[in-house]
Amino acid sequence: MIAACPECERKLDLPDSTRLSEVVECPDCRSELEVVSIEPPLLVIAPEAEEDWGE
Amino acid sequence: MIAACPECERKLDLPDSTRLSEVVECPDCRSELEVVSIEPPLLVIAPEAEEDWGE
Amino acid sequence: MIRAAVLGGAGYIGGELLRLLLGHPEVELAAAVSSRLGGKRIDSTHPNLRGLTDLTFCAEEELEQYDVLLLAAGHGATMELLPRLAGHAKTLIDLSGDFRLTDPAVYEAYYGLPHTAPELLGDFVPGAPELAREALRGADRIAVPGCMATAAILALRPLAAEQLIEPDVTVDARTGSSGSGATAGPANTHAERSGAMRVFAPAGHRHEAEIAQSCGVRPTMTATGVEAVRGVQVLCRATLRDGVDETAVRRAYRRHYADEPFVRVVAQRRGMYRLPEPKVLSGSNYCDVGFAVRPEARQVLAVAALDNLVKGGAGNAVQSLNIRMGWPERLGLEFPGLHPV
Amino acid sequence: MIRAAVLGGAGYIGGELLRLLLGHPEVELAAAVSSRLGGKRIDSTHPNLRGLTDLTFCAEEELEQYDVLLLAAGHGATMELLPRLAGHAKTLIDLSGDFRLTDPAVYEAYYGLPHTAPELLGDFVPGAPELAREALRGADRIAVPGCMATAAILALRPLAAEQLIEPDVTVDARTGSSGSGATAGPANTHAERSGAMRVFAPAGHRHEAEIAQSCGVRPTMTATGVEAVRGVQVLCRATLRDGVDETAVRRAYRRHYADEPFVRVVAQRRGMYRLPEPKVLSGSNYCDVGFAVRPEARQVLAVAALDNLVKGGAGNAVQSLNIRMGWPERLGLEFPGLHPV
Amino acid sequence: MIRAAVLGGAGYIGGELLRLLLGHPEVELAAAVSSRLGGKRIDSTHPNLRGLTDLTFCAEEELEQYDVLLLAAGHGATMELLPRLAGHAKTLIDLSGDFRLTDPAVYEAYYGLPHTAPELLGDFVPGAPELAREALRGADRIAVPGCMATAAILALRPLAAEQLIEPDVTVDARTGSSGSGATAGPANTHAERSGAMRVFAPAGHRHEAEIAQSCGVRPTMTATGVEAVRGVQVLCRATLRDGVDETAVRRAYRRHYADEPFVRVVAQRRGMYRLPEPKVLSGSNYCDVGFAVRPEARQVLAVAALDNLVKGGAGNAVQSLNIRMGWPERLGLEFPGLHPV
Amino acid sequence: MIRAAVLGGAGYIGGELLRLLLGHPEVELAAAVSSRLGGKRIDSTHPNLRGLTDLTFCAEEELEQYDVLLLAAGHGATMELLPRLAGHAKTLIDLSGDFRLTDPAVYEAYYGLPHTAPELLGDFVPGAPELAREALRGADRIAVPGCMATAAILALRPLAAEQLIEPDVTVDARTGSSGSGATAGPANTHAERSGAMRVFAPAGHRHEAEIAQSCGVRPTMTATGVEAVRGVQVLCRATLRDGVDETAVRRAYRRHYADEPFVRVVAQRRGMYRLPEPKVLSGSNYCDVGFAVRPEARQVLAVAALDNLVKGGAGNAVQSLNIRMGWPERLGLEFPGLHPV
Ligand SMILES: NC(=O)c1ccc[n+]([C@@H]2O[C@H](COP(=O)([O-])OP(=O)(O)OC[C@H]3O[C@@H](n4cnc5c(N)ncnc54)[C@H](OP(=O)(O)O)[C@@H]3O)[C@@H](O)[C@H]2O)c1
Ligand SMILES: NC(=O)c1ccc[n+]([C@@H]2O[C@H](COP(=O)([O-])OP(=O)(O)OC[C@H]3O[C@@H](n4cnc5c(N)ncnc54)[C@H](OP(=O)(O)O)[C@@H]3O)[C@@H](O)[C@H]2O)c1
Ligand SMILES: NC(=O)c1ccc[n+]([C@@H]2O[C@H](COP(=O)([O-])OP(=O)(O)OC[C@H]3O[C@@H](n4cnc5c(N)ncnc54)[C@H](OP(=O)(O)O)[C@@H]3O)[C@@H](O)[C@H]2O)c1
Ligand SMILES: NC(=O)c1ccc[n+]([C@@H]2O[C@H](COP(=O)([O-])OP(=O)(O)OC[C@H]3O[C@@H](n4cnc5c(N)ncnc54)[C@H](OP(=O)(O)O)[C@@H]3O)[C@@H](O)[C@H]2O)c1
Ligand SMILES: [Zn+2]
Ligand SMILES: [Zn+2]
Repeated sequence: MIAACPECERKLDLPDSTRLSEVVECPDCRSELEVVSIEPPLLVIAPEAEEDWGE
Repeated sequence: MIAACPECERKLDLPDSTRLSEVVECPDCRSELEVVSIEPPLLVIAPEAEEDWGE
Repeated sequence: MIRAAVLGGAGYIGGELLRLLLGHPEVELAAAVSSRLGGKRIDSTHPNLRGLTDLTFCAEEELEQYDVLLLAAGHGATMELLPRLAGHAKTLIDLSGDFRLTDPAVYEAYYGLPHTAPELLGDFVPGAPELAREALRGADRIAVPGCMATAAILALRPLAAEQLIEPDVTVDARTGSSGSGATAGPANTHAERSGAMRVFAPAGHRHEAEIAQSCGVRPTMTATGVEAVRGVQVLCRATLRDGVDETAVRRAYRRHYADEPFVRVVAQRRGMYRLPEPKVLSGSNYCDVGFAVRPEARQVLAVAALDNLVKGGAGNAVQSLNIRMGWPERLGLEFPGLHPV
Repeated sequence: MIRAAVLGGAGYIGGELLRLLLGHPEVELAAAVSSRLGGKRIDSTHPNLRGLTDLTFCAEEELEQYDVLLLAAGHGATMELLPRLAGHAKTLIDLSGDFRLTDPAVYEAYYGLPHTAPELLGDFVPGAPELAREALRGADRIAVPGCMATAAILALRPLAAEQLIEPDVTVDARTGSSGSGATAGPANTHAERSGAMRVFAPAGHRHEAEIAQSCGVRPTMTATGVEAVRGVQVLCRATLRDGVDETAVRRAYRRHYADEPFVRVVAQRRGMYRLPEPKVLSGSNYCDVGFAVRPEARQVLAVAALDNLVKGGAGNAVQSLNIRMGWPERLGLEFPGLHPV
Repeated sequence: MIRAAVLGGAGYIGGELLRLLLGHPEVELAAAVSSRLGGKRIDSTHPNLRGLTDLTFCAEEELEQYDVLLLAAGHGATMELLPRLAGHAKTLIDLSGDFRLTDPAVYEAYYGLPHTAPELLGDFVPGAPELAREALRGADRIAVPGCMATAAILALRPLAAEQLIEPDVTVDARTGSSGSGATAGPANTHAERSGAMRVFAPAGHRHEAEIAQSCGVRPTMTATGVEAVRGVQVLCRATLRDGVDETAVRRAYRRHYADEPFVRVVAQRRGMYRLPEPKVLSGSNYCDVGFAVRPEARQVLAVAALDNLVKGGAGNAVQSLNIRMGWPERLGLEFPGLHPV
Repeated sequence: MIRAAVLGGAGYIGGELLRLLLGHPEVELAAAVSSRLGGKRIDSTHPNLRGLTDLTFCAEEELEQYDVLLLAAGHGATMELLPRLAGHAKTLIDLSGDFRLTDPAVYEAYYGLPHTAPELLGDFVPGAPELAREALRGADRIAVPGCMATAAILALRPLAAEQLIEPDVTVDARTGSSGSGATAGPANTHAERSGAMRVFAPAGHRHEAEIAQSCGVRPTMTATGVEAVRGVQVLCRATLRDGVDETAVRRAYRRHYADEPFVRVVAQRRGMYRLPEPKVLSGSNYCDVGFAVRPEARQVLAVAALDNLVKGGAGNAVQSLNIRMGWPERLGLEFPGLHPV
């Protein structure tokens, strides 16, 4: 199952066991992506707690 | 040619090309050793400028 | 190829195991467990692994069957975990303090809590190749010693085994910040820990028990956190027995370590790096061991240095695994360290 | 003698205020607030203060009347706190980002939250002696600029004020770990933060707003966390206007800073410390400012360095207080920094 | 197995070549030249090599015939040395600045001395696999680029090659102390260099010439010595051409580096290590490259990090040698770097 | 106001004297000698002094008459210099090792050269206020103890003086790189010295002689160079006499140091900074002293920390001068150190 990261267009090769609502991490931009559809596979950026980073 | 380091007893395998007065370094204690005899091979600690090390 | 799994893979010892196993030609890294980071890529936590793997952390419940399971969780937790995890692999290698000591009473005295699986203590072989190589060949329960303990044991063993020293020894250990693991807390923020010389164990450190058990000495140990991320150095002092001189000391070290692939005797009269220092060992599996004798005072100073995450933990685990599997002992452990660094 | 209270005294800016006020001949440090550490000695948190004071932290509710109240809490929290605390002192000095910007819309754009006390913004005078000395003489609401902002503003001000440069400037800031405060978290453990070169604001930093407001330039700013506890350095690049050469640039800096007690122009052709570096400024209230001109490219590099906790925060607050009170400006701020360090 | 010799083996780049070649399965390290240390063991200078070799340094006059000779002497000296040494090996790899630039006039402008072997400049292929892989396959004269140049070139190349940016770029480089070599002097004692943020090239750095030559841009470069022994990071700013957005930028990096064994694109939205940092690359041959786009300002920040002694020098030399010899490109360069560190 | 001159002003101890004397309200800094840098500004060498003075270094021959002359040259050189310089000032304060020991034979044994002015040894009072306050009041020849010696003496003195310990003690000292002075050499380049744990005195250190002389103990001392520019910490181990417990130990420290302006007893059960650490003392004249008792083993660990250039040298000199002149002892020495740092 191939789906694209909506953030950076990276193609993700999702395992067949992938379930709806599962959250996966984009290997490139590391966005957290929610699986919102299996056929066809579709990813959206998962809502996330704002991560504090930096000074 | 085998000779022992007078400082730490390490056996040194000197190449056949070793010449008299040559200075070699002991692989263990790193003393500088002068070749004072070839047959039999004999090493003595080479006089050295005091090395300053530390604070 | 064997299949290996690592528990505690998000921690510092766990991360070092992942690095070494990913680079090991005979091992397939099949799983890394993290309770906090299940589903996340392991290279998000350990950025040095980018490009080497697409593995994600899994939960303990997802563990399957492996040839070897390496445990890199904290002490206390491990003695609870290990019994229920034992079924997942024939060979278990534990890196915590829970299965290193043979006597549960000593464990309780040093760790401040009763051992909950004392019946298993006898099953474990120390993951210390220099001390237990033969036993490791057939071992399926291996307990890797502590990082500062390994340094002190390798420094003192030749002297103690050959009865060159009196039993009372002192151990002054210095350690980098990775020695206390990955968890953030007020004591290990950069601003507080930076440039520290923090004597955090002024009146006795747990590793005394391991040193005593392995060397038959009576150690008094202090430990100081110094400015470094990786690296342990120990300065051990002992009184020489009557008639023991520098030659005898040097001979003892040579005899013990001449054939050891990962112990080097470093006791030089010249040069900049005369005695063991951890910085040139970062990432490497060497433990350098050296000494200085003060004859008029009948004293010997034994010094050892290592990378706490490698020879002080993950590397010793892999070296033990190599022995257990009958592979060349240096396999996957060839990185020699850097200079300058 | 006036009586001063510090809110946020357990933090890094707060601790620096405590140090400076304890050493100030005209100030009695009367209270230090901490919500977490009420009743605990302040020298337990700030060990450098041992022997100087027996003060303990108090709760906000225990605050009484003071001549001056210094606020060293985080942004967001401060705009909530300040209105209810204003009654405790005639003079308020805030070190957070909440009252530095005059335009609430700019605040919201840069801080990502609406300002809850926009009506107070107009009351504040910048705690920036070099820019607002006259206004500070009568000021009872003072907002000290950000640490990197102060460095960039002092670097760029002479060039901008004398119209020597085009308005587009870039600012590359480097900062030590104390810049993000005392709170422990995964990103500031020693092992992770050590040796970092962490570009944490690659596409714009909050302090752009302050730089723009004070200098009338259009800054593009990045910030990188580097290996240091204290210290900020900024490298600002700008295009010189037609006909502007090195002489004009040097004159502008001289004119602006000749009489400034805490700004030194450092732009040497020889020696080891030719341009400003923060390490020799640790603990001091100096901001060193320098420049290099590349005539053929019509470019100027303006460099500034300071200690983020002193001239970048607590020291600027005390200097502002000195001005406000009509005291000599250097009072309590004489420590010049160390060499070597 | 081929036989290799290293000139300048007592230096930092030379030492790194020794480490890599000793660990390379297809190379026998046959000689290491030092004029000062002839007859001394190489592991006395490079203590990380203890136990790996008994080799001693030899004098230039003792050089014999080798398959490859690697030169790690300074610029200026190298253009004198190289002609007389060329007969010792079929393949020459130079790591100095002397044969990197094709135009002797540019050399003279940047190095301040006339080139003494300009007729040889045309013979050299850049030791830059990402730029010159095909040419390297048959190359017997290889000139490895400078460390900061390599970082900047790898950061800017995709943008420049695909014409996504305007030609004027700025490069803000940060470097560790090993970048200036092993020779002691007042400017690099520990006490002075420690914690430095030394802008040592405020108005132009030599590596500008290499960046311009390789990318066709007009760079303005500054370089700052920061607290680190190894490691280079560059922050490059450029203006995006009309219509270029983040997607286009990311695509360019992917296209250029998807198949590169030693370039990783690191531009993450989450996590601690979002952009390239050198510390996790110490000892490794990776160059990490990332970017951040600021669309409203039409600006792009390109960031790269590497270990100056590996990908910035010795590692690039070995990777080039691997290509030249038709070996797998990663041979002898597998060490991935450490975390934490 | 008195007039003071400093010899060796370009060195690290000399530079610290300059800083302290420039900030001292009762002292006019009248001259700073350097043989290498005559005519050069002192703030070119010590950039922290920029803006405080326009003084330039002078040659020894240019010296005039002063109230006090402070000598900060190396040992060996000083015993040659001092006799010919004595006429330039009524009061001489020497910071080298040449006039600290009373017995020329001990000097020769520890320094490896015969003392050339043994007749003067008896004239000197130790520049150690805690030991010799009364003698200092009238002293015109003052010899400041060594930095590690001062730390060890202040750690051991209460225990030794009150006969709480057996005479055999061990001292493990750790020191920053400024301890070896400003001269560049292969052993103190940043790349080699950085992150070091260099046991440079494994079998005895010169300061043993001073510790023995001041405390009447038999010390065995090692010293390790660790990652720091400033700072010394000593860990001293001793055996408690029969019946001595922690209470007795704590009382001894209190008694000795209750009224000392610059010694603080730091031996806490809680908090992050439980025992003395040098980093929070950088720039300050404090020596922090602490202890930990291990009753079952009858052992005590005594720990002390200080800034080697201040309490370990220049600060002790100024404190001694204050006593000599009858000024308040803290004059010019008020800087308390920083946190965080
Ligand atoms: N650091 C060293 O130098 C060193 C050297 C030798 C041995 N050791 C020993 O190695 C072990 C790990 O040390 P470390 O420094 O790597 O610590 P660490 O960084 O804190 O990591 C410990 C890991 O254990 C996991 N963990 C904790 N409790 C657990 C539980 N109940 N069940 C499963 N996993 C649990 C955590 O992972 P999640 O939260 O993701 O589950 C964490 O990542 C310790 O026992 C330590 O004593 C450490
Ligand atoms: N660090 C710098 O370089 C620097 C420079 C210039 C300006 N600043 C600004 O100065 C302020 C403090 O920074 P910092 O670095 O000192 O941070 P910090 O170390 O995190 O300290 C902040 C302090 O504020 C207190 N605090 C937090 N929330 C509070 C609340 N709601 N009410 C009362 N007190 C509260 C906390 O004390 P308790 O938990 O004990 O109550 C904490 O000690 C920030 O606004 C920062 O932007 C910092
Ligand atoms: N350091 C870096 O990060 C880096 C990165 C990329 C490229 N480079 C380049 O690599 C070269 C070496 O740099 P480095 O940092 O390794 O410098 P280094 O540590 O100073 O070493 C240079 C070595 O060259 C030898 N040498 C000097 N003059 C020589 C001569 N006339 N003939 C023969 N040998 C001579 C010296 O060895 P003996 O005195 O023992 O003969 C010395 O060990 C330089 O050209 C540098 O620009 C350096
Ligand atoms: N560093 C410490 O932590 C520390 C602590 C306590 C005591 N000390 C002692 O203080 C003294 C200075 O130490 P340091 O660390 O400051 O050393 P340093 O940085 O090497 O400075 C020594 C200075 O002495 C001058 N000098 C050398 N030989 C001289 C001579 N024959 N005549 C006149 N001046 C001479 C040199 O100045 P010019 O070359 O410019 O003339 C040099 O600047 C030493 O005796 C040391 O043992 C040092
Ligand atoms: Zn993505
Ligand atoms: Zn030997």
